[in-house]
Amino acid sequence: MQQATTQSGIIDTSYREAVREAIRDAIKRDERVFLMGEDIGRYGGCYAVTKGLLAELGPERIRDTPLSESGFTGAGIGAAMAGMRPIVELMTVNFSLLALDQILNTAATVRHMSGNQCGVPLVIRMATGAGRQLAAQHSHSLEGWYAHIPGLKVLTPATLEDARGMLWTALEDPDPVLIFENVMLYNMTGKLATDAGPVGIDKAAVRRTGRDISLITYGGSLWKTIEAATALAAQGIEAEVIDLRSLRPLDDATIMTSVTKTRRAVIVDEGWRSGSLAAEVGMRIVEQAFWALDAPIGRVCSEEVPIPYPSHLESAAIPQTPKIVAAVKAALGRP
Amino acid sequence: MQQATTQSGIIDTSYREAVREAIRDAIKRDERVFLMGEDIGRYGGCYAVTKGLLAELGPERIRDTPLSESGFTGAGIGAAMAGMRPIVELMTVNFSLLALDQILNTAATVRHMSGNQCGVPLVIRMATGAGRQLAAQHSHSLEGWYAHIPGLKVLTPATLEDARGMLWTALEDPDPVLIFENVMLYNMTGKLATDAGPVGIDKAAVRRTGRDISLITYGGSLWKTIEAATALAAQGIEAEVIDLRSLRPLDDATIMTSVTKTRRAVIVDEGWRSGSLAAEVGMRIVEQAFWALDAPIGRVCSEEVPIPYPSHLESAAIPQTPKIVAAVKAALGRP
Amino acid sequence: MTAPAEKPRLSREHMLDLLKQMIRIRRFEDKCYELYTQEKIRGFMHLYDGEEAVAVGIIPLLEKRDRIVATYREHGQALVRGVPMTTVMAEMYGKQEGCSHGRGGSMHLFDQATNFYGGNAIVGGGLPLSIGLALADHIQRSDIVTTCFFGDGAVAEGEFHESMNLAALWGLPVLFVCENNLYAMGTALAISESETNIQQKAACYRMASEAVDGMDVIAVEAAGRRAIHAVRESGKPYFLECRTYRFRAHSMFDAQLYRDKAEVDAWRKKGPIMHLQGWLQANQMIHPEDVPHMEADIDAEIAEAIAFAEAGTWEPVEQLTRFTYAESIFPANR
Amino acid sequence: MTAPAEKPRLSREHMLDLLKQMIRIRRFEDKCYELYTQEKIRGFMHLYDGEEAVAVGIIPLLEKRDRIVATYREHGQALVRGVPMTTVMAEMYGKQEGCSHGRGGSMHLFDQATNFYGGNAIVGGGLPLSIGLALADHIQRSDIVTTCFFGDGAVAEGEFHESMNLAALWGLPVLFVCENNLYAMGTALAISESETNIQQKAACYRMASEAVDGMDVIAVEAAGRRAIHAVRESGKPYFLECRTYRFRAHSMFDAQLYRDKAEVDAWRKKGPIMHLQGWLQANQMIHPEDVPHMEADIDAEIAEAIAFAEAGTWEPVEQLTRFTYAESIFPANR
Ligand SMILES: Cc1ncc(C[n+]2csc(CCOP(=O)(O)OP(=O)(O)O)c2C)c(N)n1
Ligand SMILES: Cc1ncc(C[n+]2csc(CCOP(=O)(O)OP(=O)(O)O)c2C)c(N)n1
Ligand SMILES: [Mg+2]
Ligand SMILES: [Mg+2]
Repeated sequence: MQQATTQSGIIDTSYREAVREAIRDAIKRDERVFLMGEDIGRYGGCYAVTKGLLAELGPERIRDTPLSESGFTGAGIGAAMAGMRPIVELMTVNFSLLALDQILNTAATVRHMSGNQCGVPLVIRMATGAGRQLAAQHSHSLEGWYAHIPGLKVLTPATLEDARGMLWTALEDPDPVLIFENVMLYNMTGKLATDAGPVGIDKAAVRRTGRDISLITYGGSLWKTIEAATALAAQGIEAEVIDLRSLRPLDDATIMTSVTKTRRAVIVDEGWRSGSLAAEVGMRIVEQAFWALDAPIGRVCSEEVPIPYPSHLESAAIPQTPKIVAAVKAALGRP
Repeated sequence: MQQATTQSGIIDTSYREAVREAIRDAIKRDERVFLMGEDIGRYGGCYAVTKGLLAELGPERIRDTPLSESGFTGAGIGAAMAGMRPIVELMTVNFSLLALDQILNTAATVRHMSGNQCGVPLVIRMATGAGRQLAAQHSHSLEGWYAHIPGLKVLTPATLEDARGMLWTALEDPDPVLIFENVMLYNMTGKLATDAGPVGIDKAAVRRTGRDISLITYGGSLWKTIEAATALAAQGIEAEVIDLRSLRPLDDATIMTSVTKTRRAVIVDEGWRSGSLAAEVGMRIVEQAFWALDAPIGRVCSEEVPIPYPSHLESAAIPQTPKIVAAVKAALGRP
Repeated sequence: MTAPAEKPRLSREHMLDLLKQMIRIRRFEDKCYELYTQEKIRGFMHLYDGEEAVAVGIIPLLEKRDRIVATYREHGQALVRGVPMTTVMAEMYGKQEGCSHGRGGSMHLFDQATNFYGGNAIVGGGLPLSIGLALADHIQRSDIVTTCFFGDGAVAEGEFHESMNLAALWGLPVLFVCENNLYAMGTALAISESETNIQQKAACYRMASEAVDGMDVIAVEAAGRRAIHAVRESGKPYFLECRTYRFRAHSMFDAQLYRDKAEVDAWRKKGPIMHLQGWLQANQMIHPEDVPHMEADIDAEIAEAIAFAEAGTWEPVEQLTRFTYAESIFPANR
Repeated sequence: MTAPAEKPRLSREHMLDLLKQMIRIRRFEDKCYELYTQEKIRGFMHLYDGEEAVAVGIIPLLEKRDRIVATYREHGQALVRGVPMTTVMAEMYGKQEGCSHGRGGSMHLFDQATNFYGGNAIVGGGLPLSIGLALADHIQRSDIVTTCFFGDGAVAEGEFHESMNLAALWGLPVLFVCENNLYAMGTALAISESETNIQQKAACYRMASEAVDGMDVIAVEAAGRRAIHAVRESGKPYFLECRTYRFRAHSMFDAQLYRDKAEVDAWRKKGPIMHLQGWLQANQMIHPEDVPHMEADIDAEIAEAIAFAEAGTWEPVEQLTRFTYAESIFPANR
């Protein structure tokens, strides 16, 4: 979001570059780490995230795979069980459906079924979200859906720091971690410390403090929500913005602290409304902070429709800043 | 639940037989209908649901498939698009993960992507649920998870009438319908009218009326919930029990009418708690009936663990009557 | 163009028609490229440049009642099949006059009138679908042929394997057409398959097969005729590998780091349009004015398609959730 | 039992050992059957009855460092590999002394100490896993061999295809052992595969292969030795089809409507135990007291295993959510 001026210890970079740097760093740091997926090497990654890495790190660390999502995801699971620290790139969440058997029936269950003998320290990265007019088969936002599955952890880096820092922490985790990168963030630019490194993954972050309402969100919707908060501030409404960062486990404490303070909440989530992560967050608030609420919780989710191709319909299908503003006003009973 | 005595117009039957009769009836009624799946023919069905049907109806109507979940589910989609009315049996929800690409990326999207030119009048049946000590890979309850997907409808017959009647209605639907049969219900016996036939699928059913609290549930949990309601009645608590019947779409009106009356709700759902259908139902109550609530909504779901093999742990992992009773008392602030 | 005769037709008229159809696709797509840079067309767009002989060689051989399943690289298939260029273009604009009501875009051209069951953006995703279409025809004892197009990359997918086995096992009337353009995005065949001879996969399932030079429309047509005849007569599947090449980038986001310009140039010399034009010249079957005439016709058609698309209307946003379910059932979704 | 010598060993001692291992599995499972009817063992249970020569012929040839991936029909594999019968039995009881802490049951025997990566209840689900284990070894340039067992039914799954291609493409040290017992539940091979010769599938991926009489433990062992040697030396995959038969029902819920008793009886006559015993008798390599001695030993071991399982403890219900995540990370889950 800033011009390119470099000052000591701070660089101008992009989300894409931050992810790339995280991968490069992890591979250089630990010889057990390698990246595997479709078109990550010779092609340079479908969103150019891994461009240049094959030349730099070689084909054993940057392994191009055939179109065999179940096969190479399972291969990542097995390699993790045998002591490696693989990163599987599933290109986009849309194709991850082909690997769901391996993810749910193997990765998420093996530790349990084996009575704790076999862990799966695997990281699976994939792009998620709509916004590029890719239509109904290429625009899913299923990160909240994956968060239903015990045995998995689900991360949604929304900032440059998290894009840079979550991967290594995930690789150090003894259990399978899914990282969802929102496609609309890859081009986001900004400043990052040259020594930016691993970040914690167990706490949600308060990205903006406010007293009037809690806006709870993650991933690509974070920036729309911050924009909404800014617009609301101009109207005298001070919204607190929480970036969940991890969808499984959820950091209930941060959510409840905020809601207990503001007494109102709107959840913003790019998943389809019914059965959304927003419903889970809302339900937890009801379970844990019901008596603190001064108004019904609101949610801004995707409409119940496969994502259409035309720009105006796609935009209308997913959360947007004006809708968030409207939901906040509704929650506050403001016109 | 009753002895075998036949009176005019009423038969003693089981859930298994009711499903079988529904299949037989559909196939005889409409020459476009056929059933396809693993071991439905020569083997007689993994839960003996389809026993005898191959001999009676022949291999074109009762088509044994290889172990190719994605392949034959896609084949069902294509056949439906070409004018047939296939019933695909996915044996159990556990194996449906292998077919998720076809279900989500094709069945649920084709009508939309084609601008309404291609519909998929397909019914997919599968067994769901835990309780038979089948351990972590064979005990999923993912019907609520599937209900997240626009383009699909999701049914959960819990009674003999619904086991008998939902299939035909689903087959008449122009869109893909998933029917989840809880494995613990197959042996359930009871009385059914000899002329039992198609039932509506758009309304939830109030299975017990009560004034003190609404218990909202579906599928295998219905009977545990009714048991809990009976136990509560003995203690002077009159619970209303709602059987959702359809998880997508949800019948909000019936839920809100009940909650508005009782002012309290507990949702019982065999899915894992986080991201459960129970969260969605709870959130809808918050959105639509918040001001009617006298207490936080409760939920009784499965614990966040892959289902363990031993009986005592499996039982503890999924909803049980005492837990429902306890949740109701908590919601009512009773000791 | 529905001529199921058994012998190759080498009449001047027919040859010129094949040429024209290829040029029609090429020029249409060249225009699409331009429109993409003008942001009239958005999303992912995959051009067929270099592969035209495959669609043109096969699709005109099909009967009206036959069915087609294609991939996201399906403009050529749609045009040859007879989906009007106007509605194809309007679809790529996202206008409601588009062949998929604007909902699908470039990757999801559908047309019920010509039994065109879509572009499919999931690699391999159309294969199980084609099995089902053919299963319906098999059960109904019709002689309809379902032709399923897919790329070399799809061959590594489990869905390919399951579909091949089901088709062969159940004896279903599917013509599998593998458009082997040697790359799946940036992944060369040898990076993707332990056995790079794709035709041989068919034998693994006891399926009849043939491989053909996919740059030679006459050869494709001859092979297509044999294949379709075989499927229609036997009711059994057939596998046709068309060896071809894509001259342009995979999609509009592809720096083509994975192949040399020299390789592309070498293939360009074998281009299907050039190839046929050269053959016609060598055999004195083409007049100097033929191609300019064709181009003029085609350009007029393209201009009309663009005008149609430009004049098309955006679907009102109030209708957003339409087509999620059939409307008669969910009136609330209108 | 770790004898990677290259020549078949036909010594009396070795032959008797093979016989004993087969009888050990058989008698163990006969007992399991009994315990199932007594409801000591619950859930799904799949017996190996008739197929013992496969596990016994192959697994003893593996080194300690080698890895095994099995299916839900894996009691035999676990026992031969050296997972103690006590902990296997305790697992089937669901006691926390079981080899998977009681969490897995019959279908999920795991044992890190012997690199036994589990029973897997998803047909074909173990195949991609085995690719990954072997990939780790390949990257680390070790000579470890991963042996992956699976049934004829798994061959129709997409995961089979993807795994075969990846193994061959990347040159991974996997020994694929297909236990072809002619049925997948009630589905005969011809109902499942257009090409019923399973060995031939390997060639489709350019993978070395062999088919062997899976009822003849000596033949299996000879083939297994060739196969393991090939994998270890080349680092490349190898496919071994063992043609066998299951004498009992698929699981404890199977009325066996899909096959004749006569067929089962005919196969029983070729049973691996009978077969070897007959061969040993014909070659005067067995004494009349040998088998009774073995049986006595085995029965004592089984009795001990049952006693161990009976004495085992139920995991406290407070620990229900353990093992969902590593405990160091989620102390709250303890
Ligand atoms: C299941 C799936 N995985 C990955 C992708 C991303 N993707 C789109 S096209 C493509 C390459 C496909 O190559 P091929 O089948 O040879 O067809 P071609 O593009 O060469 O015509 C890939 C990897 C996808 N669309 N679907
Ligand atoms: C993916 C999947 N689909 C279906 C099943 C149900 N099922 C369990 S075993 C089995 C048959 C498998 O046959 P095969 O691979 O030949 O092994 P066998 O049982 O004969 O040893 C089936 C269909 C399953 N466990 N997994
Ligand atoms: Mg290609
Ligand atoms: Mg078998």
